[in-house]
Amino acid sequence: MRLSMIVATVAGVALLITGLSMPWLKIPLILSFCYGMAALGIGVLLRAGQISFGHAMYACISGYVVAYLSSHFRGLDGALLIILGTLASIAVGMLVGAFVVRYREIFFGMLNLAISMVLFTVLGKFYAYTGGTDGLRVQRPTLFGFELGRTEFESALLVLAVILSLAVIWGVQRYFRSSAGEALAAIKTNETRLEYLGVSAKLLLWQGYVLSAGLCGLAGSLFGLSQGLVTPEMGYWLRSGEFVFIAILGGSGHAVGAFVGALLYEFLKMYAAALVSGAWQMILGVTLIVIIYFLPKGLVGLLSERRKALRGDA
Amino acid sequence: MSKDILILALLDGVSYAGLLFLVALGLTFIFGVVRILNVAHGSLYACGGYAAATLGLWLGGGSLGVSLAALIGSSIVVGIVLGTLLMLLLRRFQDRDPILQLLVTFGAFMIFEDLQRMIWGTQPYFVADVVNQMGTSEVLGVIYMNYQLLFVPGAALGVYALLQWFLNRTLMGRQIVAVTHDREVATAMGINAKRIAYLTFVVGAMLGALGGALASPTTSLVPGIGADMIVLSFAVVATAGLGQISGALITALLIGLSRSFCVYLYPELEVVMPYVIMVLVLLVRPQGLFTVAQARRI
Amino acid sequence: MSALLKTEGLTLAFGGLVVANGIDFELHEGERLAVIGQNGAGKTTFINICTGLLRPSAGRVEFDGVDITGKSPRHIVRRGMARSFQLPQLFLDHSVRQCLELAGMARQSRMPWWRSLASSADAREVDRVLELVNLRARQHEPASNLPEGQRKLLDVAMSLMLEPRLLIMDEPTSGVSSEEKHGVMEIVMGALEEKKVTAIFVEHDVDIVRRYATRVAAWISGGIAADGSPDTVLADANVRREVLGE
Amino acid sequence: MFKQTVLRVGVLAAFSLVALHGAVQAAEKPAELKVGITTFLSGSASVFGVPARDAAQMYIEELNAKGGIDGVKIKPIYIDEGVGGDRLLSEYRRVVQEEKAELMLASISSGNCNTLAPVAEDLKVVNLMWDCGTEKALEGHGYRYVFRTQANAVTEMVAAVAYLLKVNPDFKTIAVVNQDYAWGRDSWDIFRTVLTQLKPDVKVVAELFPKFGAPDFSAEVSRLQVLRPDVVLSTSWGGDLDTFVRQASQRGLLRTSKFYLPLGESSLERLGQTLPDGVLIGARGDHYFLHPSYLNDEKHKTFVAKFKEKTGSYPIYSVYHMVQALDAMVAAYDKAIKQNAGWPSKEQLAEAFRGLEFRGLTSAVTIRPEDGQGMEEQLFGITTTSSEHSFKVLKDIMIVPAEPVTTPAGQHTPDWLKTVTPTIIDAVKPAQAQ
Repeated sequence: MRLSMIVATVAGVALLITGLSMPWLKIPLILSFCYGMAALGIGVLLRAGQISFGHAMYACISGYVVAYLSSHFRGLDGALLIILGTLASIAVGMLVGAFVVRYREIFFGMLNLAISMVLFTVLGKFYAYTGGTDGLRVQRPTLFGFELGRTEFESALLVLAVILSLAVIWGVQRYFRSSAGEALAAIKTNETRLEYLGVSAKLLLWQGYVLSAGLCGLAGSLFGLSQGLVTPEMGYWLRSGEFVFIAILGGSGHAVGAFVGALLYEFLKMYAAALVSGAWQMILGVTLIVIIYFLPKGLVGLLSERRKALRGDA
Repeated sequence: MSKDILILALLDGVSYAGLLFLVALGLTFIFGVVRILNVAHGSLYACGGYAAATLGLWLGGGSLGVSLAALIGSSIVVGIVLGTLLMLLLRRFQDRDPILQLLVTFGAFMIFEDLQRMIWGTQPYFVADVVNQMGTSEVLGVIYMNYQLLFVPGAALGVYALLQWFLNRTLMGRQIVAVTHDREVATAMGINAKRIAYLTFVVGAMLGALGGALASPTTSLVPGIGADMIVLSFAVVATAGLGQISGALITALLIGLSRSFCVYLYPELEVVMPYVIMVLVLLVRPQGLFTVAQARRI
Repeated sequence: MSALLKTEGLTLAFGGLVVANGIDFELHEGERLAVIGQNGAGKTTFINICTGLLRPSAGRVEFDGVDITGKSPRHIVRRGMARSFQLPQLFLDHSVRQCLELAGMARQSRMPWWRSLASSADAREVDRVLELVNLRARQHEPASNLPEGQRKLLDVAMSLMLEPRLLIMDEPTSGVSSEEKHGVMEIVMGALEEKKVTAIFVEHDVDIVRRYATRVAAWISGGIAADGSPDTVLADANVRREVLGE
Repeated sequence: MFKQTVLRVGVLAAFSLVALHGAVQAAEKPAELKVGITTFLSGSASVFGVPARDAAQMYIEELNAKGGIDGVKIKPIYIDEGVGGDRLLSEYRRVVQEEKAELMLASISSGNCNTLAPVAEDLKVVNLMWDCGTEKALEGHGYRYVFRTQANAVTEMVAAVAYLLKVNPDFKTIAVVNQDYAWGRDSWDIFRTVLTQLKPDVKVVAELFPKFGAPDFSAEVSRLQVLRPDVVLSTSWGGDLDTFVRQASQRGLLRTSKFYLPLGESSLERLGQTLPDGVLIGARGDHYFLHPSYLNDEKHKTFVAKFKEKTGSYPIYSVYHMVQALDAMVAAYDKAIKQNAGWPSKEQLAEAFRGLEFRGLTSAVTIRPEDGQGMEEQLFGITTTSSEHSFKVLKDIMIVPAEPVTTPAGQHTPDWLKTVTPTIIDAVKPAQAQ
């Protein structure tokens, strides 16, 4: 795992440099990191054998919080906004989590979907407060006290995104290997046994759920800042589907997977849209099916297979 | 006035519920038998609609019988073609994690979305012959299309009755029921699960397509109608309890009515209604309204 | 001395079928109770009620003098009543060692977020239990690699990690080939002996019952038909006819 | 004292130098002129986006055949707005910064205009808002590089009120059924504000905002039939408008209430005979393939014929808007090239758009020098059955000039709307047939 962390860091820095040298790449890169974090959130749940088609909701919530604060309290610093946005998502996650952890598999996914759809429609409906489907503008805040122009601001965000992503990968990976994390994974294989060990599967899942909400929230607030706009689309079920898509693409075996998946996804989509505009969805769909068919464990699954093989030889 | 509104809202709700039920039915049916939540069901709805409209245009009006035949025929064809495709696709993923199976259908959905646009373009499609041929009738000074008021709900009930008959009275149907209850035992009893699965997909797909076909005379077919329909029918299915056919009927009514009442009383809430209902129901009855929970054997 | 486990008038029926018919029962510290009976006699149901998986429609269960009727398995386990299963309930994606480590953490009812499982679990305890059930050699393999016999052992071992006062085993040797059976029982009983654990085990094999049980209870259609020393119960005509099918 | 004068002179000198410098340095002619065009190629708004794309292709082919702009060929790069706001932004950046597009046409969606305008400003690339409506995208921003080559929502809606009161002055009740998104809400806000001001006795009996892309309006239609408003307004478009109008007409609502569809022009051909005669229709601009004043105008006539031949249908307003934007582009380049005796830098190009007067397929449009807002006439008409078309056409076509119905430069729309007076009704004049 040490090795993978080093690799991730190197990759992150490399991306950072390319991003800073090619301005047009900044946004797609920032987006990929956002999607990576969100997908990692889904990945946490996947480890517990659960799937959510509503987690875009948490990205949406923090995004709106950031947008609202940025325009109503101009003084607030970007860093603070990110934290507050994430906290908001975590808070909602704690609340919603308390309900949904009673459900499993498709019902778990369905309930999340339904709740997110409620949020989505409400955001679209209460035009006066939420700006309706046009959403809210995010006023560009100071970042760590600096007034920044768009380009500098985006560079700064990119740096921030890379750092946060690495931190998140490291932290979440630790969690996966910790007692709580391993026990979470045990929910997937045998919840009954957990109960018969005197462990509350609900509590474990709740922790995982809050973590995943937090990750999506972090992604959402970064996303909002980089876009300068938040819309209900951020919380539509198709967006949640994308998160799941990416999580599966990358695989939930290792925290880094989500980010690999996100990068692949973002650029696949970008070039699919640029080259064969009008068929990008199809290309993505085919990719998804092919990946599931050949790499059910996702791209990191591939890596771990390799490692096993090597160990076998040695 | 209020009494009138009650009646009118009821009528509106019923006509909408009919459509909703037909779409949800296919979804819940497929899930009940093969335990796959088919996201591509939305595409079936869309394709059914487009196919019906195209056929209608091609026939260019004609008698009521012809137009009805067009609606039903097209949905049967779409059902067989797409149902087979889906089944062939999912067969490759038979023994995989249900989550992965669900995602495969999600991928299929994305593919169908673009296929639709390639085949039928982006201009709204619409053929209204049937509706005009069926005429209108007046209730409390409000004019209704017989098509929406009588035919669609009627068709929904008809299909429901037909399906019930098929499941309870025919050998094939009984086998399907057996599989839904316990696939191990059923297969042990020598039921050909493969054949059942195939049949299920085709029937389910037909129902989805029929929903689209019946919607096509009153609604415009545009890119992306599938995406909204699928979440809505998810709501119905999950609220009713996955695999619950009669449950879906009642839930569709519930949602249809709540929606139409909202339009009269508090329009802003109209769209949120189905999901609010779903959340509330699932909070009270985790398995959905009409499912009986069964314990896991250890 | 007071009973470790005590039930009064336990009653439960699924539809028409009565699976627990007013069962009164007591178990004392240090006993090795073998439960025998035909399939469907209500043995597993009895266990499920005692361990909190099923709620009786009437009657009460007491463990160590405390009423635990209708409490969740989790609470009951925490009180010191563990169970193993007819179909081994393992964490198949985890390694053999991890399964025990998780059980160990559960025992301490701590699930830290940060320290790795391996470093926070009590390694010596895990090693000891691995020794007891001699799974040491395979400790790093995924639990899914184990053959049925060893799965049974791991299942029991996980319960042992909980250091229970009472261990209820549902057919510990079913699905184990008859030559392995005695091996498995040797190991399990050795472990119980060493840890001073009172035990109930459901068993079909009369030799095993004779060899390891200090007491036998025969179940017939949801009730206890005979209860006492192995010799007396196994000699009981009714039991011979109804249970042993002779 | 003396010091100050020196200082002042110095500063002046410096400024003039800078100015001069700015004036003389012209960019050199590129091998080809890359133009980024955002339009909906997927999603429900592709009803507008795809025809507009076709129009752009047609236009650019012809232009290049004629040697392009000052010998420079145009290379269009189409961007799908349907991929969603975030990806659109990335793609926009890519086209400007990687592909080095000199000019951007964006976009159809008001939301996207709001997002992209500040970006264009930061990237210092000239951006033509070629179809989006919201006045908020320009008003009060004082952009240097962003212009709109057609009218905005204010012009369109105020004109719409003026027309309604002109042709149908005495009605008591009105109901609205709009799509539930920014355009649907904003357009109604403007309309209601002005209407209640010019005609305080009007009663708004229902405000319905069914979900975007709703498949069924039966409940809405029933409700309207109960209320029986004199006028039913809907600024919806595309599939939503078609569905609503069809269900309404099938249920005879169009017989009991007067329908008013300010964006109806874009649906006329699709709706065929569904619409009865006598429905009030708007065109979002003065675009209509049977515009009396340009019926026999060579440019317009040939274009309509070509477009019909290429796509099989008649041009709708988004098509006109696209052509209009491209014509503006050509006009601006010509102007800039004349002024600077050479290929213009981006700054010079931007300058050229200020106060630019140009003509698309219909009446000439001026871009206001102060805020870069296009001043475009508005066309309205009444549906009638036609002998040579299988669908309804417009008769009694009226034109509303832009000036009296548009927020004056520098003013705040909400404030200005309160000052609108009935005089605007007199500004509505029948279109002159030529």
